[in-house]
Amino acid sequence: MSLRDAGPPVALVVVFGIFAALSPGFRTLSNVQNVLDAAAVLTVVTCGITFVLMMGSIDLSAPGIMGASAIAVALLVANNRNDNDYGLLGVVLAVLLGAGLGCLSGLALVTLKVPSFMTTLGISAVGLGVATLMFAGVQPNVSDRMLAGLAVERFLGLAHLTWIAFACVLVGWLVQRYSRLGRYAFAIGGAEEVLALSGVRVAPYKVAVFTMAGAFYGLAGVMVTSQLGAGLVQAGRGYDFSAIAAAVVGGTLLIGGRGGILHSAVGVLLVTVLTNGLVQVGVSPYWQGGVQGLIVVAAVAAAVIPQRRRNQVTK
Amino acid sequence: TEEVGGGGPAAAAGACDPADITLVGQVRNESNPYEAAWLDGGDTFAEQVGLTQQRLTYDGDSTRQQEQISQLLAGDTECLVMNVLPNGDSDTPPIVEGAEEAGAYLVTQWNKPADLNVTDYDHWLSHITYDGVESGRQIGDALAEAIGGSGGVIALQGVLDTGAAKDRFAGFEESLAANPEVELLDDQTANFSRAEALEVTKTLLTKHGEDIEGIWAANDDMALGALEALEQAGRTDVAVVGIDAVPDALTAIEEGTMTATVSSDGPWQGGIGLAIGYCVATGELAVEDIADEDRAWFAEQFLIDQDNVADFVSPEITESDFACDNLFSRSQGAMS
Amino acid sequence: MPVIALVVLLAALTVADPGFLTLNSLTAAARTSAPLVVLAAGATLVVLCGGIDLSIAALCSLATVFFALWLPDLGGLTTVAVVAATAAIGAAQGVAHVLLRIPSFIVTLGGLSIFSAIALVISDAGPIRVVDRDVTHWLTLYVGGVVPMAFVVALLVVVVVSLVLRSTPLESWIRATGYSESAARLAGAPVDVVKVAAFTVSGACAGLAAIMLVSRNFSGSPTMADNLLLPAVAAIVVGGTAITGGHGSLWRSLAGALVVTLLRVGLPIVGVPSAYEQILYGAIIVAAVALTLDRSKVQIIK
Amino acid sequence: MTTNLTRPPGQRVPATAPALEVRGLVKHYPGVKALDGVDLVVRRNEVLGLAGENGAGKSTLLKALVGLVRPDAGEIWVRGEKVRLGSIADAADHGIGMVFQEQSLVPNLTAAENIVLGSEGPGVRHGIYRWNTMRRLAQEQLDKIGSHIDPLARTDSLSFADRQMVEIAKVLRIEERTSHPPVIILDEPTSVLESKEIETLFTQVRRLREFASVVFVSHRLDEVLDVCDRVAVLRGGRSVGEVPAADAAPAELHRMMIGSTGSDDHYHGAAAERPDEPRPRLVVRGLSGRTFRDVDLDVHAGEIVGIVGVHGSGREDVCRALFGAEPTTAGEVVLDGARLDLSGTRAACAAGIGYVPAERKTEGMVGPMSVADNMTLTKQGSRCTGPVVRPRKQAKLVDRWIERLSIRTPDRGTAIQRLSGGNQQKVVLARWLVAGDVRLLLLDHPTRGLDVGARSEVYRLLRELAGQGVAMVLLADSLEEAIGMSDRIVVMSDGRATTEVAAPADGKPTPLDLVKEMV
Ligand SMILES: Nc1ncnc2c1ncn2[C@@H]1O[C@H](COP(=O)(O)OP(=O)(O)OP(=O)(O)O)[C@@H](O)[C@H]1O
Ligand SMILES: Nc1ncnc2c1ncn2[C@@H]1O[C@H](COP(=O)(O)OP(=O)(O)OP(=O)(O)O)[C@@H](O)[C@H]1O
Ligand SMILES: [Mg+2]
Ligand SMILES: [Mg+2]
Repeated sequence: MSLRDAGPPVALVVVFGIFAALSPGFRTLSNVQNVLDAAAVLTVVTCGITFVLMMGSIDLSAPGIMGASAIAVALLVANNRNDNDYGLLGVVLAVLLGAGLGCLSGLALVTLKVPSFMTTLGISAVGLGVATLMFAGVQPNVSDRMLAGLAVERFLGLAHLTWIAFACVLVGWLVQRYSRLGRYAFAIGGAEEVLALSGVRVAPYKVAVFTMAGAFYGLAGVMVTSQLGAGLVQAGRGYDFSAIAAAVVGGTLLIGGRGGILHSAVGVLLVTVLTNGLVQVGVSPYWQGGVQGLIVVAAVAAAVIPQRRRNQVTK
Repeated sequence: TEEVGGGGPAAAAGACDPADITLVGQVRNESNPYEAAWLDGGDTFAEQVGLTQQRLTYDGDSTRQQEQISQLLAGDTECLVMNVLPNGDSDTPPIVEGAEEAGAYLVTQWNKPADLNVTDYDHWLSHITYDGVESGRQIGDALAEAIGGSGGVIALQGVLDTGAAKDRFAGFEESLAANPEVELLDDQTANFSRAEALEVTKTLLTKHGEDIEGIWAANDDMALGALEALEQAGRTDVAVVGIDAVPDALTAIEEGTMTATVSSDGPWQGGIGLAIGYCVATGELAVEDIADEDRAWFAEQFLIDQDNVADFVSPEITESDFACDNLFSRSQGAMS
Repeated sequence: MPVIALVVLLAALTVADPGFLTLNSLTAAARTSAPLVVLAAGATLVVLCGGIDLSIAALCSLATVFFALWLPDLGGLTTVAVVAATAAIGAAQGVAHVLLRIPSFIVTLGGLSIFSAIALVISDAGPIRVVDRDVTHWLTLYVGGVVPMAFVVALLVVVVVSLVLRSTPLESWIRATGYSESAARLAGAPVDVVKVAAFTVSGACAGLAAIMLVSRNFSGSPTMADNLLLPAVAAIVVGGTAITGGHGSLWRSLAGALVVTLLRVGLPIVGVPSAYEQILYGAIIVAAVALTLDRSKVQIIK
Repeated sequence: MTTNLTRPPGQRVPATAPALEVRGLVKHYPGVKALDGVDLVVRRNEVLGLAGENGAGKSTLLKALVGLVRPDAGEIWVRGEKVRLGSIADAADHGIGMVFQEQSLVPNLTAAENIVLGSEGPGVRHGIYRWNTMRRLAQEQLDKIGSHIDPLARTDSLSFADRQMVEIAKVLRIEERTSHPPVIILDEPTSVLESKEIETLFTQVRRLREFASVVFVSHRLDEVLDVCDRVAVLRGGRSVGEVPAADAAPAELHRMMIGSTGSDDHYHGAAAERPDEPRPRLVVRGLSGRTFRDVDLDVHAGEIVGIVGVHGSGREDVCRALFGAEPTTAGEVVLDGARLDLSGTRAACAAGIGYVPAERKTEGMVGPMSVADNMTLTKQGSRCTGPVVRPRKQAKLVDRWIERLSIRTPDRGTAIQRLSGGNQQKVVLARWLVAGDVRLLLLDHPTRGLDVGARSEVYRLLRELAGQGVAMVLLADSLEEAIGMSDRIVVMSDGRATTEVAAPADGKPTPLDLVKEMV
């Protein structure tokens, strides 16, 4: 880790330290567990979005894809709306639905040559539409033991969902470091045209990255359903911007080519600690959003100050 | 009175052929059980009079609501009846003014600025709402009772800038004043959202731990989110109350995991607004004949707890509720 | 190209509901689109510089609150004061962006939440009624009986800003900054100044859009414009402006805003059910961009 | 399809068929005929030089050979077979690989990955990276050219020259990819290298000749004649002939390139007469920054001061610091008696300083913008009256400079990225001259990629500017250029200015003298 990667972890430690000093409730073990549990869904979404950001693209499809997969999984496992009881298979199908939608935005990007900002915004709307269709006015409640258990049952003090999030980070890191897909995603962010000059066809890799991201969102939708015990069309509301913010706070560049899963994980923790800490120290709900925004900006500013260079491009 | 078409809005008032009437129901979105049920209620009424309802949703987006309304009013408005759920208090005035100008019949529900008087308008027929202060207090009292009159509670507020959220919380504060032993440990907003309520509750549970004996939520969605959080934390000793009587909340009350909620009857709301407009448009009811206290009124609501929950599990629409001479039967009195 | 997208969409809506293509309808659509056009036009400048402004909608909401609060004291001057205030806030964001070297995405995302919080607090979390409508009355008039004044003002914004850009070095500085910031800087272009200026104009436009919203809603509210963010950015992209910077124009955003408005209001009005409406909306905006983007100017599509 | 029709099935390819043959290749771009019926033969085991002025069509031709440019007409034959090259991978499968004129490495990948990019072979199995194998593969390539770069270093942490070595190592992967003798194309590989590295490269080229064919492009004609067996000359998109390298002189080659007798006088030995000014125009005292310390430097009006040094000597950063594009920690800079504000490029421009960066593509020009806009980007005043742009005024001015520097462009509205490299460089130079108020020019490799003619034009131009009193700091392309052009040479090593060598027209030091000082 070079100096320029050190900013976000330092910010995390500092923010954590400040809250710990201010609030006795914050520094308890159970609250640390709570923070980790609360970070689970955002972590998984951010895992997906990180690869897209690494390519220099952007992805706003999380709300739609999560909504679709949340309703889908609720309707596929044992529930109050129909007689399905596919259990784990249902979960897999919901994740595949997410992957499929992600794949669509990737395909629209490479075949229609429409910027990812638009394709993913479009796919998000499509996902919400599909979710609303499946929702059909009656909330599907999950009665499946396994799915509901993921949020409730604990291992070493952490909910199973949190371990799933850990696993996603690990998988994401391995993909980023040891797979051609991950390295090419990184390279596409660095210099896409050069890959083409080296005889690499980038289009399939782009589609694959969006598909993988979609799968992560699909899983995140499943996780939200497990937490809420019901399939919600709005399961993913707001996750697009918070995931991007977390990734960027962690040091991933929006123009691509820098950062990675571990950066993003730090970013997610930073954001989650903030949310939790502000409630713990009792900041008025009116001010919370504002204080959070201010601290995020300050954290990023503090992180970039040591690496500022004269002719550095900031977009 | 048979001559429809040529005259201005005034001439057309109360002179619409039932077949020419356009019925429009507008709510935030269909992906929310309460509002979906509302639109279904509108459909039921429309069927009853042999029409169809145009279902509009604006996804909780104020500007989009205004845009849809003004586009709607730019079309044929002579026999247009709108039953609208304004997104927030501030969204009501432009809708009202637009309808007034275009001569469309309008009923609004839930949100209206206090100083906007229905009686100042001819085409804004009525405003219906539930007494939020009352509901907030009712469930507050139920909560206090459930925890034995004393102990710590937390509150989950709705979207902070809505009248509903404010009224309900004000009602809760009244209840707190009446139950001095009940201590409000913390209040946070979860924006009427189940997912946010889950996170906020988890955090507050770690912050206050065993001190929390009850959770007051400004709607059932948040109450259900809080229930999930309690389940995940392995807490079964916390009383939870909400408002709206959505099906899941009723189930939870039946099962005993939730303490109380307050009914607001979505299907009825979806039908009644159209019914009032329909009756005026066809001339069966004249605007001048609607009593002032029926121009802005609180609809009847019930506190639902384990004792009476069975009566509310499957709300029935009674056709007679929408008869032109029975429109205001559920009134609990004029809005103060 | 964006104009073709607009015409095709209008034709399609007319086919779906022949009653849609009436003068009344078009007038209403134009009136509706005005705040979106203004917001998108301002943010287009930031996008042309290679950045993004996510704070426009929240700033616009805050400005509606400012307007409602200040109107009793300032009267006719309120309009000017609000626009000046939002311009200053925009400039402050620009300065934070260039001085602290924080990506515009983060600065303005932070701005978004800060402005929302301020708006909530100063409005006491509720709408503030505007009783004195004289100050905004002019915006609700119609020019020649058909063209809404708000839309005329929006057009004026686009025309004036475009003209200023074209007739001064600003345009080449902005484009150079968007295409290649480091080359622009090494050529001595005032990159930082240009960026701050873009944010300032974007802020001012948010203020102007706020006045249009107030004239329409007779109140200011801390969340009034919040949902206009994505439509505004969508309008910019649908117009064919490259989100990566450099290539594009305010005219394109104008057309894009009209397309987005027609989609937002047109689909439900012609009777598309809400679930399908979402799906269609998604498909159509992607298709619209496929039609409008000039790929010879933007080699790499991110 | 056509592949099989060219010869009866079963017949063996004659061993004498040339490695590569081009017949009547044509390529039009809007407004220019880049290739106008080019014929070219590349024999087996030879090094073919390709010479031509800037914009003659060399790069376009070569890009057609690797499938990057689709010709409008004409044929390409590889080892006696007519082929259609649709992509760079196609070309690689036919054993044709290329090092591009503009660097093309992925900056955020390791050198090893860049070297094997697109043909990872055993370095990636089932989509999974095997880092050790990858490093070994890359190391093999690097060893071939005797480079000591760490294969796992990130490419953007390498110096420009090292990156060029990575490019060369990368193209040599072609050897592993095909069983046929490969054809390796080097488009101006030496323009950024130093003499030692150039020597290494030439050793490689000669080694390659043993089993492959090489096409070599350079604007240094002596170099071309040195390493090539044969030189083909392009002019205006046509082949105008070829000469055996053994008995040709640079002058002869140059004549073919421009189609008439031209002067091959590079450096115009005699400096213009300068007014004697006691006070230097630029005074630098104790300037320190990230990569340099305590640099003192004086430059008089009308003087050209060359700075030489090996890689990492920090001379480039000194230049950038003087332009306000690189932070300084200490020191003082005075221009014409006024203390310079080094906080940004704007201040430097306003003070009359101009800077020509080495990395033209990313720092020198704004690719999609027009020639006119690029040229007037800095000195907006030259196209405005007050704050208002006057398109006519701009057009007149730009056209004058296009003519004056003979910039080859269809018109002033053409996007600069469509110009040939040399012509782009002229536009970048012209940027500082349009207003006529420049007092100090900082030139970082200003002739990189320029043909002989353009180069001497630039030299003449620089001399002329010096005559008008412009002070210049020059980081030259080669020691010869530094010696030829400079009035005085400062040697830098390790971030310090160590020695100063006078280089008056009548007493130029030899390259050897300088090299002694540099190490
Ligand atoms: N993509 C393009 N679009 C339009 N014109 C182009 C393009 N690429 C090259 N040209 C034009 O084709 C001509 C030949 O260019 P080319 O790059 O082949 O020259 P070159 O001989 O390699 O010159 P140099 O020595 O400067 O590299 C030039 O006039 C150039 O402007
Ligand atoms: N971004 C950077 N981070 C760390 N070190 C750097 C960076 N840029 C340059 N350096 C180092 O600073 C030193 C000076 O580099 P500089 O490019 O100024 O040398 P130079 O004398 O101009 O070389 P050349 O002859 O290649 O032009 C080198 O050791 C280089 O590796
Ligand atoms: Mg070339
Ligand atoms: Mg250098």
